[in-house]
Amino acid sequence: MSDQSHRLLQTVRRRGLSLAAVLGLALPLGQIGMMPAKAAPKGSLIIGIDETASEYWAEYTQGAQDIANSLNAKLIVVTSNYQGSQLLAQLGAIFATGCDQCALATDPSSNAFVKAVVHRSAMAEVPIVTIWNRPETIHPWDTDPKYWVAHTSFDGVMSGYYQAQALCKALGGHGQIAAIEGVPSTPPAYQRIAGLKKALAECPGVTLLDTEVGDWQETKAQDIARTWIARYGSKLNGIFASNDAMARGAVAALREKNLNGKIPVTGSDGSKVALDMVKSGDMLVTVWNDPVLQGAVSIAIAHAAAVGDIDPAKLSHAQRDFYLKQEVVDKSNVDHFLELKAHAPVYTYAELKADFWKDSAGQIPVGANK
Amino acid sequence: MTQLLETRGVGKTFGRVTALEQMDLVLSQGEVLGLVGQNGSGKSTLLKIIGGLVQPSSGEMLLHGKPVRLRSQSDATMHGIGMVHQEQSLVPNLTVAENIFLDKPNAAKAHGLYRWNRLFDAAAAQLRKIEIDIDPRATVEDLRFAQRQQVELAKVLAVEDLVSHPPIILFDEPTSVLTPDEIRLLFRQIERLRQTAAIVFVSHRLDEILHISDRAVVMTDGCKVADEPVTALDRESLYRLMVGRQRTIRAPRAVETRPAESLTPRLDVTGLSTGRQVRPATLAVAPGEILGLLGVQSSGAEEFCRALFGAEDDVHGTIRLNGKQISVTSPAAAVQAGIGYLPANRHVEGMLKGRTLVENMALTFGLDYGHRGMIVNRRAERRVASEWITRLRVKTRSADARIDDLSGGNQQKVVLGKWLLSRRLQLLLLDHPTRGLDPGARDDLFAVIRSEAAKGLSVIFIADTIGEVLDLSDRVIVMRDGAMSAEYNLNRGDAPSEEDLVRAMV
Amino acid sequence: MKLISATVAVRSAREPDGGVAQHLRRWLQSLGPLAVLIVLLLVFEIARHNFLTGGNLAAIAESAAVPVILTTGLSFVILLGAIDLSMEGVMAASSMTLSLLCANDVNGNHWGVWGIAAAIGVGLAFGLVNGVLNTILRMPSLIVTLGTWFIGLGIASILFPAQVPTVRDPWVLGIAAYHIAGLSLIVFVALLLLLLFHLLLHYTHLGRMIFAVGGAEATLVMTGLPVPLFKIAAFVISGLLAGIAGVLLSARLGDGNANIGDGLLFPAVSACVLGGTLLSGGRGGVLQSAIGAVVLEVLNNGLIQIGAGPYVRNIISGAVILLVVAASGLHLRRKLRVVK
Amino acid sequence: MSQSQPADDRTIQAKPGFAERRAALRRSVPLAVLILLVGLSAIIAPGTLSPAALNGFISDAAPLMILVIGSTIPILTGSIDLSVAGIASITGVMLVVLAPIFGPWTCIVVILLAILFGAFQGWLHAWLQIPSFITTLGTLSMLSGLSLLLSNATAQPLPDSDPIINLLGDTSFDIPNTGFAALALVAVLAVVMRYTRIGRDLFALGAGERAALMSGVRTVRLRSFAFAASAGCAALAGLALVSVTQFSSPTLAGNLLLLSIVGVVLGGTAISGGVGGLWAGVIGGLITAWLRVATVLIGVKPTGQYIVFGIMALIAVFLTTDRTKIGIIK
Repeated sequence: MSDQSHRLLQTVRRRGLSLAAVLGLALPLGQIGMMPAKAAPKGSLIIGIDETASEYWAEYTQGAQDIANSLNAKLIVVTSNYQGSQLLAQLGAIFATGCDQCALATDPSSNAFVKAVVHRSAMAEVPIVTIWNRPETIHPWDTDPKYWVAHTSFDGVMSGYYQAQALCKALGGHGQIAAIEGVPSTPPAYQRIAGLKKALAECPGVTLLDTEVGDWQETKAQDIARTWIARYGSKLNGIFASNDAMARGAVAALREKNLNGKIPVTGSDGSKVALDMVKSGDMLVTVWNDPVLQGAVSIAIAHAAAVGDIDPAKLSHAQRDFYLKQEVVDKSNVDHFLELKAHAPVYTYAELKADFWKDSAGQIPVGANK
Repeated sequence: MTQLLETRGVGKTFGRVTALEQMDLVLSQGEVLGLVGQNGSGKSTLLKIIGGLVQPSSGEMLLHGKPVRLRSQSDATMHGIGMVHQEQSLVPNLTVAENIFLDKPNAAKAHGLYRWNRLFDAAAAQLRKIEIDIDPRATVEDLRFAQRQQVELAKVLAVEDLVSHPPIILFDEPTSVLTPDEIRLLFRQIERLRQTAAIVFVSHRLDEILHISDRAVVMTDGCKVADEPVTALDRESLYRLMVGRQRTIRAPRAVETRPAESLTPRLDVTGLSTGRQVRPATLAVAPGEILGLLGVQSSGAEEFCRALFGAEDDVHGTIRLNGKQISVTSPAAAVQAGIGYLPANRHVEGMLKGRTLVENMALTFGLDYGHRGMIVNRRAERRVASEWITRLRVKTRSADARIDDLSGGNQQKVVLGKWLLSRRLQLLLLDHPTRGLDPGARDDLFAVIRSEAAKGLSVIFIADTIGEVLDLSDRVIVMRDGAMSAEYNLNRGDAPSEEDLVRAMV
Repeated sequence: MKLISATVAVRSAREPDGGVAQHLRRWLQSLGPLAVLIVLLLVFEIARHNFLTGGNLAAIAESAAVPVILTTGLSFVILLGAIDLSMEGVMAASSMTLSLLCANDVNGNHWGVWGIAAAIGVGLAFGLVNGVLNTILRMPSLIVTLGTWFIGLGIASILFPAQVPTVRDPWVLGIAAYHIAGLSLIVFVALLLLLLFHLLLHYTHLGRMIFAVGGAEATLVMTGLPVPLFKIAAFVISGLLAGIAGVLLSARLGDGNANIGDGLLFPAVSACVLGGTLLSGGRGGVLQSAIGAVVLEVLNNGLIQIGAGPYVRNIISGAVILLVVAASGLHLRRKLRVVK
Repeated sequence: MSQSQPADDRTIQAKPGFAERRAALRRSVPLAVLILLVGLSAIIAPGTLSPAALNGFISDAAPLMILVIGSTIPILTGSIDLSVAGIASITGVMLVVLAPIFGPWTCIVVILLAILFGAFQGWLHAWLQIPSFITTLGTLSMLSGLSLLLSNATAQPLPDSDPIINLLGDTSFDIPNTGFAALALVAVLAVVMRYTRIGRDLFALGAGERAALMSGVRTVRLRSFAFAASAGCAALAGLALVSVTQFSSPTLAGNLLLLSIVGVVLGGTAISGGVGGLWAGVIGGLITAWLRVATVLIGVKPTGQYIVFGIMALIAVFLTTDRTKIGIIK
């Protein structure tokens, strides 16, 4: 390269540096501005979520925020992006600065990290409530029982069972359906499939054509559904999707062939879009898991343990390892839930404190997380 | 004769280094200017400045009496200045046509849209002009080297049509990689251009300079030390002007010192053939013998050497080193057996770019100076490397300089040093060792090779010129089409004339 | 004559024979991937008899459309000898932009076509940033695009409103809904883009220069051609097409999704290499890459058809990629060949 | 082709040690960046440097650091190994699967298996001359499929009796043993790289493969070694990871692949090969691990973390890449 253009590059690069630096500093500062950086103040509430760009986690955060507001405590949100190692590292960073009377409610992102996360929290003497993920073999009362206050989840088996039953009814007792499964290593995924099988056992007319893994993802579910439609054609009478996102994907695939509404699709979670589709008839049913409630309850219990409102040692197993209630949403009751979506109740610590387990659906049965 | 180009006090400094000082040069239509000088004498810098590749840091350039600033090569092209590069400057994965017009505008490329057929026609015209028969549609990497060289030439000569005034053509050591026929073609083109253009011709081959140019300019250390018509010069005077010292005449060889037959040959090859060279070759080399190989490009001399070094695919035949049969499946195996190879393309196959001299030299045999040949001993390596750096007269600041910072000649010396610092080297293959070296550096190289041979190292040597072969070898073998066509034992005094050799080659 | 010293020139390690034979070989090599495709189709047809039905082929076409667009863009960068990893992030960002600017159920925007333009513009901007960082600031493309990948995801998650934004815009939804001959518009858009950029690559100065950069960048620089511009252009094309892909996918889903591009990058890279667009640059083209993409889709579809589980599918497709690449490169094996 | 000016003899005497001093300066940049980062976050969030905090950081950073050190080795030769995270994940799975058979020796067996696999992969890449990018991409896909199959896609508890895992999970002098493991690894590799032929040949390969080949470097063997080493490190990283989680999972190492590449480059190792080294790997690993938590330390709100990480990484790379030795940037 000629030395002139070389020198030119040099200068341009020097400019580039300053440019990059400005860019690089400006943006983060903008971000920091929104949330003053301090060591976590006394009584902070910490929640760990899997991703920010998700309706479910946004509502979960909302629930926790309600409690934080009612206590006017600070809410610290940690995002794992489904990476347990990342969650650990970030929690470590927060606990590093010391955290008095802090409380943690988190999804450990996968069964594998539950023990590590609980342990890390216990080391920092921060009470922790876990959601969704818990290996069958460990429980709050047998692992760091002083700090692992509770584990709470939604009953995947029931969810799958409800969906399948609805399909069975819709198909008038016989037909062939296919199921899209979530990330296989997560309990809800195999629980919901288990529920499906349980229901089909009671509904011999309906048979399971095929099962594919959609990793909870809309796009993957869409490709799978499209392939099925091509492969089974009229033999496919219904689609069981393990969550609403994948149900959306399935419906989108059906829409391409104008089959939406004609082939019933079920999902779970009770997301806004799913509710709309239930209303419009594109979806048969979804199962309402209230993330706002889940967020509020889980962080509230953790906080209660932190400030001594409850003593983990005195809690029963049913109180430390329980399902939250969930409901089936179909055309008949969808409006009620759309209303709930639009104006979610604002939870306060005070009212939850009256009975943290008001919305419990009972203890998680042994073997549920196998 | 009208004056085309003039440089007034043109100088160039890289950082704190002056590569060219106060160069005044006049170039007129219809003349061929021979430009000579040692590596690093600044002649290539001068050429680059005229060719637009480098911008002078002082002085000015006048084209037809009007000052010009050439910002890039294509800029120079637009002014009718073309440059034939030592290494080809073609884009391998483009077509011939695209390459010819790479740096030039053409109606067929107007508005950034290609009209392929018109482009091909235009290219065909250019190729026809210099009597070359190559399909302009062909992809360059599919062409034979010779063809590519011709495309390169066509590309440069196409500047003729670009300007109304006579063009200026620069040749930067064009012959160093050409066969006699190709050189003849090149010279024919130069003769043709002579009428209309001004030509600068750079070469290390003094007789070429004397043959083709009207005027010779000699440079040393960035300055012009002579500018005379060639009629006033001869090889010796030119050499003296360049190197600044008398030519070291080859020490008269003691005839019949080592009758090769008397002892087991160092190397004994029978029926060696490669994927490309079907005709098997057979020869033997005695310990301490320097065997010169001569042949035109297709003769298979390089294939033979590279096959010996395990660098050729599907090789057949038997190779015996000191009577013991070896199989050189890879260069590593060859090195293990004690065979070294000085590649012709030192930039790609010889040197580790960005590494220091020591790192380069210690790469292959450094461990021989370590503990039990297993554990690296950097101090020892450094010592040995430094010894060789002085022995080879490598001009460098320190043994820790990056090899890229050295001039071609010194780089070559370092690469040679990599092999010579071995204690167990049996056979050294030199593939065009003097390519791009100035006579001074070449003599240093030859001196060291001779002394090593005297210590018993066997050498096979593919020469750039017949002169070199006669200069260095004990025995000369001429190859044609992969087979030996003639053999002369210089020690026995049967010195062939250049005609004999050339006849045996083609 | 006497004065001309006889010389022996060393030539590139392997001398091509030149002329027709060479052209023929090149042509045959380019057919390799196509052969693989055909073999796969036949294998699956034999394994499952209703594989080559119109319905299933249509399904393959639908799911191949977006990967083809992505590989087309990626090819331009790979032809440089560089790499662009940012597409997943770009798609996330453009999908969010689209769904928030077009008529949707979370805010009052209804930019319509301009929303589409904006989303595509986002992709273009990413390409520009990648190109500038790579050429002007001289940072390796691999790491630059890795960084912008994260940034793209970040922008998506910042834009994400409390709930999944459902697209209501008829224009956008129309792209996926409107069918011609049983194929959605998306397929035809993909074909159009493929053709367009094939022409760009082969009939314009820019295209040929991008191709040339992969062959001999230094030579072009020496010649004084604006190489940085060519490179930036290649990155911009890649970003642009990633943006378009984001738009099409959201149109198909009918909503904005930050994970819309998940798991599309590595298949795209594999597709390019499968098709014969070598990572070393200067080889192949958009058509070859497209074939590679189709091969992967056929493989995926076929494996689902014969009921191979998702885990087995990973293993098989990985093996197939290795096999095909190895087989297609076998005739190039040389002792001195350098492959990194 | 280097873009530096063809200098001549007098160039050499003219600039004494200039190039060396600049190179030395450049090499120290990554360390400076690391110190800067740590310093900044210490100011913003005091207490980050408390012993407890640092210990937590070490046990979080160790796996990543080991992974980075491993991936550095193939990259030195100009190749790249995308399968490291996949290997780290499958390590845990294998641990559970093989424990019944090999008992206390399982860890050793698993690491050996990984090394074998790496060697095979390197050989595949070098001997069949398949680009490493695509080779390891293929094996990555196969590995993830395999680990899902073997684990039936569920997280399983480790055999709690495994001595090596327990050792790794433990602390000595209140410092996590994984940290020591990383140091030991660096020490061993450093000795190999400095005092055996391997190290020298690795760099030679990166600096100019054809030249190295023509100087008798056994490239295929060397590549096999490079990939074996990176696979071995990946396995060790996997062990370090499970020693913390006490559970295996087919997706344990997840996105550590991207982080490890970032880490390698942040340390100042050139993707094009030949420039960098183990030390660079260590620094790069630490910087990356720090960047991962920095977003939390300085209190970036969750939605902004991706962007901030991306931009910080880009700036760090911009500062740490040594362009002087790289001719053409791809």
